[in-house]
Amino acid sequence: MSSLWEYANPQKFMRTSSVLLPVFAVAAAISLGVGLVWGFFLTPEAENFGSTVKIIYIHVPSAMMAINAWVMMLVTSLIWLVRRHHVSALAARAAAPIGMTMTLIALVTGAIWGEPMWGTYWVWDPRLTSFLILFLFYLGYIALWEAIENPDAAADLTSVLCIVGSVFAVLSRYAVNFWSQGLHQGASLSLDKKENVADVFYIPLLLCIAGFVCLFVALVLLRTRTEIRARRIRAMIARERMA
Amino acid sequence: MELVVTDLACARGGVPVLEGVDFTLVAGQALMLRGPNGIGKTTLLRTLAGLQPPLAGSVSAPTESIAYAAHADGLKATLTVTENLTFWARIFGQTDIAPAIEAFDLADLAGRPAQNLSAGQKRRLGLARLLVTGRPIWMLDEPTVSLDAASVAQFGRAVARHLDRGGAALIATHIDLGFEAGVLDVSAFRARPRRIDSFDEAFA
Amino acid sequence: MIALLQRDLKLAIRAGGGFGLGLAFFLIVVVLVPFGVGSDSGLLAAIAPGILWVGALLACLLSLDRIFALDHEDGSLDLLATAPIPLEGAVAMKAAAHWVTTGLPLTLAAPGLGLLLNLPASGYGWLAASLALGTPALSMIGSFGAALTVGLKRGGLLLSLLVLPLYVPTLIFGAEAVARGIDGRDTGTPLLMLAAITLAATALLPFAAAAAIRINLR
Amino acid sequence: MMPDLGKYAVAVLSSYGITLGLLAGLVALSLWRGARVRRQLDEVEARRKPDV
Repeated sequence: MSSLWEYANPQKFMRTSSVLLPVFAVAAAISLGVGLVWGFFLTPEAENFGSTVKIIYIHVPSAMMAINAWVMMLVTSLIWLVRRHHVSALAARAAAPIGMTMTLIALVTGAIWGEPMWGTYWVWDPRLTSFLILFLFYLGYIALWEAIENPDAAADLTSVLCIVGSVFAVLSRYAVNFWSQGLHQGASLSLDKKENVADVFYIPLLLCIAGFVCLFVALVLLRTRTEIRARRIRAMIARERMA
Repeated sequence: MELVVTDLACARGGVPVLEGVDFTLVAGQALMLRGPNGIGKTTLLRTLAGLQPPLAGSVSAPTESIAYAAHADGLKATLTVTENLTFWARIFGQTDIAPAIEAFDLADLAGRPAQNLSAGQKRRLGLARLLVTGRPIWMLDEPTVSLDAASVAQFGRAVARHLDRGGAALIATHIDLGFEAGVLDVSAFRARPRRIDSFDEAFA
Repeated sequence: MIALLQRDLKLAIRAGGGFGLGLAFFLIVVVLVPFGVGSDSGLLAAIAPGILWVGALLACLLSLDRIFALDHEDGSLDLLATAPIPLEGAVAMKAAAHWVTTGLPLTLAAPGLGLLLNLPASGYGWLAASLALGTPALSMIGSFGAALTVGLKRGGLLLSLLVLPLYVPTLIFGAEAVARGIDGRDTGTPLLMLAAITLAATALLPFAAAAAIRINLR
Repeated sequence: MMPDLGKYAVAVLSSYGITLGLLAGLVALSLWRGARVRRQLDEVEARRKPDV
């Protein structure tokens, strides 16, 4: 029997991840290092952005990972609810703080970029607003994990929250779009200029995206391993008390 | 009407506490659950009542035959005795609360809000609540907490009457309730701590 | 299930807190805003729809943790979970009772409080309509949050943290409907969206909430 | 070597600074908690050994 589900076995996961973790960590370090140095030192300024264009090397990848992390949590939550694989639930728990940090980075860099572009740190631009809401979702999700004593109940409840939250997050995105139109059509300096980004910026950007992905994977593996160990400690202490 | 429990294992907070629980409860029979604090009597009752899934084993009972009552009575302080009973009767699809009022000698208190009842009277009302569910198997968790001797005796007579009518009861208590009942010592089913050799067993 | 609705309403009336507290809180929020932003009636009129909606939302939030917590404490929830009526139905009924005791009075009181904030005359109808359409969703979403946190000792703050992001779409469409109504623009979309959120929440969230309660009772 | 960032120097540098700071913090925190949990697990495993 060789299927993907074998990796949901904690022991197998520990073995596999101990090999994969250094691979992804090194890959993340290399691609992030090269991408950021290339982007920061070796790319020209863009015509209408000036040197602020250098912010896209962190802003775009972090924004992508902020959303991808939530999507990953949604998938792993569903796997936990349907197939009861503990690794899946713990991976969702491990990913949440990473996603929250990515959201925070995207928000902060967006605001810093907004200051020279829009003349103010914060505009209630649909994208920025959506990310702020996403940040709140991450906060609530993590707080719920922390608040519940029984780990299986916590996994169940946070999974339900993640699913319901996903629906509402998508809904919020549309609501925010709808709401913000009326306020300022002028927020047209959308950050989504990838199509217009010239090739000189594109390759380091791709490198940085790859770097963020590898960093995310490495951190999820590391944190999931920690969570699995923590569960084992919990179980063993419980048995000690029984004996 | 029979409750058959076979090789049941149950967990509290993800940790197995009882395993290999086997017993049968038939109509007219009462069973006292005994065992030290924390052994898992409450966990066992909640598992049998269907409030939490068993780790292993099976519970077979006629559908919707079990009424579970924890330490709390499920009474609303501002509702009167009649209102409390009528509510639970309607939730459980019953219409007549007169037998319950009569069986627990509540007629004089019928119009009184639950908050003005004494502890013993409340307990009687809580028990009457079980009667209006119309369910034969009662599962009671420490039902005599805060009752004086007279109230305990009254409570015992009430359970005895329920047994006479073909009901059954599973009661976690250390007090002698004054009627004939079997004893089930839960400590015999205490889950043995197993060595955790592989990582996977941390997730049992 | 009607019995459950009747009981919860009766309890709210007897206890007093149910109706009065939310309304009083709503009134206080609305009264405090002018102290904070100044008494300029033009400014107040401009922010009135938003303030009224935010106030209604916060007032709604205030009583959420009592939806299931009281029944959990006195053991009623255990009995409800083993009752012949489906727990999903019980959740929907409790949310309905919450709406009748908070959302409905807020909807009725909002136009009166609109006066205090100088809400333009054309806005009153839209305010009432948007609140009537949107507050059921607030109660339903809130009962989901209450179900998630029912077993927790200090669930109140966590409940707010979980529920507030879920309230965002309702708030946006609700306040937008009123603002558009005042400007004489088309209010069809936001009102339809409000109705859609309420319908979808009522249809789906009871299942999620009942699942959460079962997990919490384990 | 340092590129001329012009009038946006503060914006660009602070963006990079904050990002690297946050990422470093996240990595450090993950590693620190990982090491701590690992140590605790070793302790618990060692405690169990005698009664094998």
